[in-house]
Amino acid sequence: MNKVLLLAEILTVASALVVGFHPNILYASVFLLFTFCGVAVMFLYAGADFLAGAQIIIYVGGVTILILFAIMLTQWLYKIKLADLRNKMILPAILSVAVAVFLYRALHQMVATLPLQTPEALEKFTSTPKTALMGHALLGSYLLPFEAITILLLGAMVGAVWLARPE
Amino acid sequence: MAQQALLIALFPLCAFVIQALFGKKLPRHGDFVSVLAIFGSFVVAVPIFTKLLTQGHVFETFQVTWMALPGVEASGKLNSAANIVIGVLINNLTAIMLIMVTLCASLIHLFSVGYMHGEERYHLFFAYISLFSAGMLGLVLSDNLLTFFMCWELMGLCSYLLIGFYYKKPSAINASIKAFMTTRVGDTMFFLGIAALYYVFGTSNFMELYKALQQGAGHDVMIAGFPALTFIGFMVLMGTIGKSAQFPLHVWLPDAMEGPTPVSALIHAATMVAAGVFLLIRMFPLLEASHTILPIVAYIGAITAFLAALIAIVQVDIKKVLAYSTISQLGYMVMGVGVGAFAPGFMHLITHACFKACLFLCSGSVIHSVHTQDMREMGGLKSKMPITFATMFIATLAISGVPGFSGFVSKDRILGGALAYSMEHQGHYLIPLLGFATAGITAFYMFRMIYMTFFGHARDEHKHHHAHEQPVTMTIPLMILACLSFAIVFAGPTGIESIDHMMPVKWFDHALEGAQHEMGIAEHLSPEAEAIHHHAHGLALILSLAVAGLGIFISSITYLKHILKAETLKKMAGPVYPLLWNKYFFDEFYIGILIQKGLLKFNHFLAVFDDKVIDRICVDGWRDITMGVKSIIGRFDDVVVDRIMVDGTADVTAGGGWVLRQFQTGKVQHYLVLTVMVIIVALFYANLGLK
Amino acid sequence: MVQSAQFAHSLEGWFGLLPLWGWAAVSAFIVIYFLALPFGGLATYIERKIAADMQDRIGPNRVGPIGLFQFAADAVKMLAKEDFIPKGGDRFLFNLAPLFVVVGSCTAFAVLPLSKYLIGADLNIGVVFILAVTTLIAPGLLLGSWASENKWSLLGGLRAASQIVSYEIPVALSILPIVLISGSLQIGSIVEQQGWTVFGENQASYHFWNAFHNPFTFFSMFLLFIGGLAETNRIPFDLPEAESELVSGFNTEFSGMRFGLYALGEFCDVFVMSAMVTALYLGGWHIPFLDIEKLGFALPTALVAFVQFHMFMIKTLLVVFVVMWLRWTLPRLRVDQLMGMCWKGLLPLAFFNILGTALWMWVFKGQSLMQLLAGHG
Amino acid sequence: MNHLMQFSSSLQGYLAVGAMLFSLGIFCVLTRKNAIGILLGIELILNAAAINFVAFSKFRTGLIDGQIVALFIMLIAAAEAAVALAVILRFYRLKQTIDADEASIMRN
Amino acid sequence: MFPILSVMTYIPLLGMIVILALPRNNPNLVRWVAVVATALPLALGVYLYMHFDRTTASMQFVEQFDWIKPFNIQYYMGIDGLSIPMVLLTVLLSFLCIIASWGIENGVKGYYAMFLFLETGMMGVFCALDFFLFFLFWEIMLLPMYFLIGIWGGKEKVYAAIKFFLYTLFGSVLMLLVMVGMYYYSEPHTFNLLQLAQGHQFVGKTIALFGYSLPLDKLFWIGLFIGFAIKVPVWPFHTWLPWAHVEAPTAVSVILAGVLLKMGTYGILRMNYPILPEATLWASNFMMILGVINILYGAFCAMAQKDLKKLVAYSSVSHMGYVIVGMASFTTAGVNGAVLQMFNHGTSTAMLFLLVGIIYDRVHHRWIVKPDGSKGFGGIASVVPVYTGVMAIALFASLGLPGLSGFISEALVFLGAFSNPKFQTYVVIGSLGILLGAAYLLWMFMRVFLGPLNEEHKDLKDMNWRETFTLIPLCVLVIVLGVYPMPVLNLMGSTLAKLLTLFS
Repeated sequence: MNKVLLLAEILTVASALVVGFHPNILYASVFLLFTFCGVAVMFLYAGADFLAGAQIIIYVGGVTILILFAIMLTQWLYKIKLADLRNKMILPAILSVAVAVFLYRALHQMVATLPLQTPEALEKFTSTPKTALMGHALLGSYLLPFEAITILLLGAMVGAVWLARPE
Repeated sequence: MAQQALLIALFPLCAFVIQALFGKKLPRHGDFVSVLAIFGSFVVAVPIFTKLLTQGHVFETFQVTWMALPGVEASGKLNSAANIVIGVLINNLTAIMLIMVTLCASLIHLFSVGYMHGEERYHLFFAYISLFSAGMLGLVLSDNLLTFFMCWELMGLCSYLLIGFYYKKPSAINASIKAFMTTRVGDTMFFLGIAALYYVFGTSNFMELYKALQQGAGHDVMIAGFPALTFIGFMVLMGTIGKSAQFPLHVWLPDAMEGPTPVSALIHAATMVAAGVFLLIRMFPLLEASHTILPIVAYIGAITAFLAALIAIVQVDIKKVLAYSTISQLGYMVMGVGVGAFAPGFMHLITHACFKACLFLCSGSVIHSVHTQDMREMGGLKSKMPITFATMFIATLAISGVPGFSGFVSKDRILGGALAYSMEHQGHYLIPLLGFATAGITAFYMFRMIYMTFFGHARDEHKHHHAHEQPVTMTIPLMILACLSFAIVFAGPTGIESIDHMMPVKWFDHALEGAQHEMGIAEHLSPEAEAIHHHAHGLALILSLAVAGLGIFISSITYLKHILKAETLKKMAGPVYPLLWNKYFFDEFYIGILIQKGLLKFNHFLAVFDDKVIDRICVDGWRDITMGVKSIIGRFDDVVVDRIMVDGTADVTAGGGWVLRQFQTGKVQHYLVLTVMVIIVALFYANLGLK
Repeated sequence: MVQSAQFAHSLEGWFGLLPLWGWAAVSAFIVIYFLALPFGGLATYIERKIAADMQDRIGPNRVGPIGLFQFAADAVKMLAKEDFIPKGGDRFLFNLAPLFVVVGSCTAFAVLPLSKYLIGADLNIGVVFILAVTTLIAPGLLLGSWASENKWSLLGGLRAASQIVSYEIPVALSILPIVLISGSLQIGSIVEQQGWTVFGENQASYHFWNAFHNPFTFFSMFLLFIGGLAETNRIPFDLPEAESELVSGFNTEFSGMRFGLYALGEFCDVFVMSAMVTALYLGGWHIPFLDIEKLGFALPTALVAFVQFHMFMIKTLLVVFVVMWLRWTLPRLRVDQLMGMCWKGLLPLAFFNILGTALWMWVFKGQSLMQLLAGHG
Repeated sequence: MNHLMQFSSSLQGYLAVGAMLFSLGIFCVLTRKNAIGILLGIELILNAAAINFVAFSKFRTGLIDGQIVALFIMLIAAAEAAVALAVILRFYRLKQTIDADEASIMRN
Repeated sequence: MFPILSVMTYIPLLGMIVILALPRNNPNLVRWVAVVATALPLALGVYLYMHFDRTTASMQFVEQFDWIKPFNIQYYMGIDGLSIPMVLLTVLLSFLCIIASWGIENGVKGYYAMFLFLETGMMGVFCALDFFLFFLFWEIMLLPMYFLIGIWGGKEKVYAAIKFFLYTLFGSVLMLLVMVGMYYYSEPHTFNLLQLAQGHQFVGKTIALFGYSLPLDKLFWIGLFIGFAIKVPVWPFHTWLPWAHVEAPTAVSVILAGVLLKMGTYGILRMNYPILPEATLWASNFMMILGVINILYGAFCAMAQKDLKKLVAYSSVSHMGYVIVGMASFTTAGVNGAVLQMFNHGTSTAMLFLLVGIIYDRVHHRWIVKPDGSKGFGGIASVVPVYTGVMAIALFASLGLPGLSGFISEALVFLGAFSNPKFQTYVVIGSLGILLGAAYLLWMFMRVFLGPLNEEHKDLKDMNWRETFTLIPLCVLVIVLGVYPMPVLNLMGSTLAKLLTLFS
């Protein structure tokens, strides 16, 4: 079991590396897709079954497609400028490594001091179907944020259509 | 009956509405609507009159609350004391006025059908004249001064509209506005009188007024420094002066002849101008109560009668002659009221209405026939227009005071009253003097008119050739009105018993006695006064016959026989002739000096004052002051506060800003780098905090 | 669930032979080689036969009896063809793209409820899973079209992607009424609830086919079907490969087995969509008005599975037939009509259906039309 | 290997992946000239956050609140992507480029 | 209870919002929306008229609730006999003006939006019973007026608009001071007009200003009076009026003269009279003098005008003088007449302005006598008979001809004022105004409509159906109220009777 998870994590991180470093933005976005898939698997193993499905539908079916679209609409076929990494990469590299290190260290330290769930509870949590729970939570205690998100989505949709409309 | 009597005024009013809205689309442009309406009024008025004839007295009232104005008493309760109540009053005066007005109006309507045929705004003419009839009849029916005034003004409007009927003629519209404005001077004062009456008596109802006066109310009230009754009386008199074209507001009536002739006949001879006299008669108790007003009334009437008669001598326009004669005759009536002979005054009102309407219609007939109003272009029409001539001659005889005709009866009684008045009140000899002189002059100029129009040879062959008698719809009214010019119709005491006894019925006098009784002025003369009156009336009869005969005689030798040349008379008059020709320069004074030199200049000055002084200086001046202060403070502000203090701060800030702006590249990623650095610092400190 | 667990339990003994990933590989092998590939191949044959019938032709008739092995011949031809990659094209993506399509459509087979006892994995998010994995097709088409270095391809790819993304919404929304009714995303239980027997033992809890649950679901089924057609780029929604405009759309530059993969993916997708319609609306494996497990005597589980499997396949293939039938019946839509139909037609209707179903559930306390007729309201 | 597997399925494993995704996202955001590239980085960052939420939801609370938040993150990411790409398309139409450095003034 | 007053007030505001959201390229849609947004309040106004209780003097259709609690500010709307004629006038004229504005071609959206906003302000002023609310609406009304004159006006529109704005603002500042003062000195602190009117709160109190101890109520009275007098306008604060009227577009002039001027007198009757009765009595002589000056000054100035619209504008000054005179008389007839005159002047002057606007639309000038001394018009009665007829009605109504509405109110004013012995001399002087009113109007009529036709205008078109439609209701009102004024008089009787108890 853990092997699949490990593979997924490796896939995630590896394709994220490609996203970060590949000069061709199209490749970057294709590997972003893999990252998303990997994250979906990680979700699955974290007991978030519905979330995993949603991750695929939204990111792969939505966001990635959108990004690919945007790339193809803006980088027209015969003047491809896909290689677009900056020359100065040292500072960003240092910064991001520093972030990773500090962040992980902080979290790690913090987690070490926190009480965690027992393995049995973890097992039980993982095997419980979450769809119904999430549905009740969304329409129950999280109703307000849910509605807010709805309005946000509507606004984003209208705004996007308005922005992208032909003159 | 009082409620039904309202129909008399409502018929013409409905006719007006129909005519004004749909007249143009009706067959014959709807003239039949107006004619039928006024005949309907006549038909309704007849039973009232017959009741008067048979019973000798009518009295009916009918009242409604028109405006409810809740007032508050000291206790806080609402009351209706301030309500305005209007209604109908039918008494003897009303009955006689009604029959006279409806009859004259009906005949004149009928005449108009022929006279106005083919005019451009035919339907509007009938609309206006219907409205006028409604106004006049409403005025007669009113039992209070407020509706009286409303109808009064409504008539003024119709007069304005009808004088200006030929609105493309500048002279006509000038005349119309002159008529309206001149009468409105009187009207405004009249309205103040009504307001004062309201203040003093709390009502404007005639009957209540009479009652209050009998109880002696109003004697101790002062208004604007005058005794209230005098104030009211004077204001009412001013109304009459305006409406009945009395001196000094008589100037509009001759000009009003610019209107169509039927209008002159109806409005400016028979009814509206007489309404002023009717007002005086209605208000007679009040005038009498104030003591100071009646002499003024008498003098105004006498002066008007005399001055107007003089002007009439020199007029060559047939309608102008009649117009001045109207003013003169109205002067008689006013004089009659002023000397206390209000019954003869009222009688003269009625008789004058009939014969003057007849005269105007005859002149209309003549004008319609020869297409000119200038008597110098007429002459010798006697044979061409026999009916017109006959009827006009009868009316002339009536106005000249020839015995046997109605004018003689009424005029003679007024003159008798005047003579009696001067005998009773020493020093007022001018009143009968002017009265008798006027009687002679009247006979003179009326016969002058007849001679110039109908006798002699034709002065304008062309016009004479085309002259012809009028159709029957126009001659019938002439004949009816001529019939009414006979004395027999108004048979009443002439002051000479032998003649009085010959009269079969004394309905008019009975009716007026009743009216006097209602007003509370049915005084019984003392034996001495009775004697004086007898004496005066006898004397007046002789004198009036003499002056009338003299007038006719001079007229005949001058204009019929040409023994005396008119030119000679003119030379004899000397400077008087130009004075008369220019109507004593009243118009020049009013228009040239009062209005153009005075009012308009003042207006212009005030408008400029408003624009330049109040607006530019007082109002916009603040702007200039503000601007001045602004520039001073602004300079200070600019240099010291702004440049040094404020901009100094700004410079410092700007310097700092320049430094910071170097980070502000507008490039997203630069910002992100900074953000991430901050995150790292935060995380770094978070890490430091960890054990 | 219980039956499924029993079946799994009966197989438990066998599990030890291979590690899990081994089992996964085996089942994948089975799915692909025994289900997907034959279906894909046969489908091309059937389609050509149907087309021929409809056009009054004979169709394939040379290879095998009545041309039955034509698909095998085609497969051989494809395999043998030169593997051609356009010169300016992107080699990596060109290779990768068809795989997305095949993976996307074939993975969905894993949760198709062929029978109560024959489900690859009866996930509790089964429906979402199908929707999720089939979305992989869109990037596959898009990347493939881009990698072809061809304007027509790119236009086709863009059209395909936009079409799929758009029509995914009505598809998902027309599944929602079913979720409302069954209260589950698990395909097995959704199908199970659609059982119905005339004998009435389970009428209180089972409610016949969802298509006839209420009027709204009936319409919903058509929405799902239309949306499925569009998602699979079938006529009348085959704009991405409109030959009269774009030569052959996104797969213009593909040849040989790569083209074969695209074709296979497409046919598999058609099958998956048809299976979804069947499972969600047409009662899945159930025989109409009959529950072979409630006959009063127990049948062997294998027989039950066999019968159910065939029932399911009959229904699904009928739907597939309709798809093919439509192909030769309807003309192609314009792009604006296509989008307009989605956003202005299907989407509001789908919402209307959801609302209607919810109202139905509320008013009739979840009873289906059939249950109401049978007097269980 | 076992140790690695153990680590990978623990909370720390998730956190490590999250942190790496986060930093790679930041790196991506900082180094791409292309506006869409920046967007890619942002998506990575958001995913990293979602991973952390989901992980804590499982290992720390045992409730689904973390998953709810992760769901919200996804939705917001979708909305953000839609708007951002619309903006980018518009920008492209305006300037014929999507170089993020060109977008340095606040008017056209 | 249905909040009918608020609904009437805010429907135009809603209409404004809708109009702002409409596309710019469809002016007819905008116009129709505006028609609807004014027709609804008109319909509700008819409802109000039918259901108004004429027997009581208390507030009706009241809406009252706390608005800004810490300062005791209430949202308090209601109408009594004093405000309902004004409310009816407002809704009627607004509706007609929207229709009369059909010819506006540029900036239709903005114009109608502003107009509707203006109606909200006007309605609010007449309905508000809380001083704070009143002041708010008062200021709200100012803003659209400024833009309406400043954008859609004539040649000197900017000057006129700024003048109007600053002038009125000056008054508003005084009003604001008084408002704050009243709040501060009332016990308990309140802005409620009805509470302020109870108990003669400000009598005998003094306030120290610049080292002088001044009587509070008189100071308040003067402040309020100036604030309102500017709006009336009372001489010498009237000079904004000719400018604003002349430069404003037709419909705005109508509203300005028909409704806005009434706000001044309404304000005096609503605030000065009931809240500061002692001070009002103290100042009555002064008011009377100002009223008489207004009558005469306006009339004299009107006679000198060469611009038709300016003439009508000055006639408004003159006619508002009657209102002041009637108010200051403290008699039943006088005060009733004053309020009736407010209504009647609203209808008759609206007619005049509409008519002037109609002819201006046709020939683009309004000169009675052109600046070069030639005739501007002349004899146009023969080409536009219907127009002339309607003009004649408006004119005679304005100059107070019996049978038309103007007479009734003028008559009541004079009857009332004369009944107060203090003022008889003023009335005698003021009556000259009747004469002058007839003079300038008829003179104008003569020069414009009568006489030989000026050949320049021989192709003049008569009124079209839309213009006729705007004028017919006013015509009918003028005639009906001239014959039988009770429909309006009985609305106000009880209220005014109660008001007058303060002065008896």
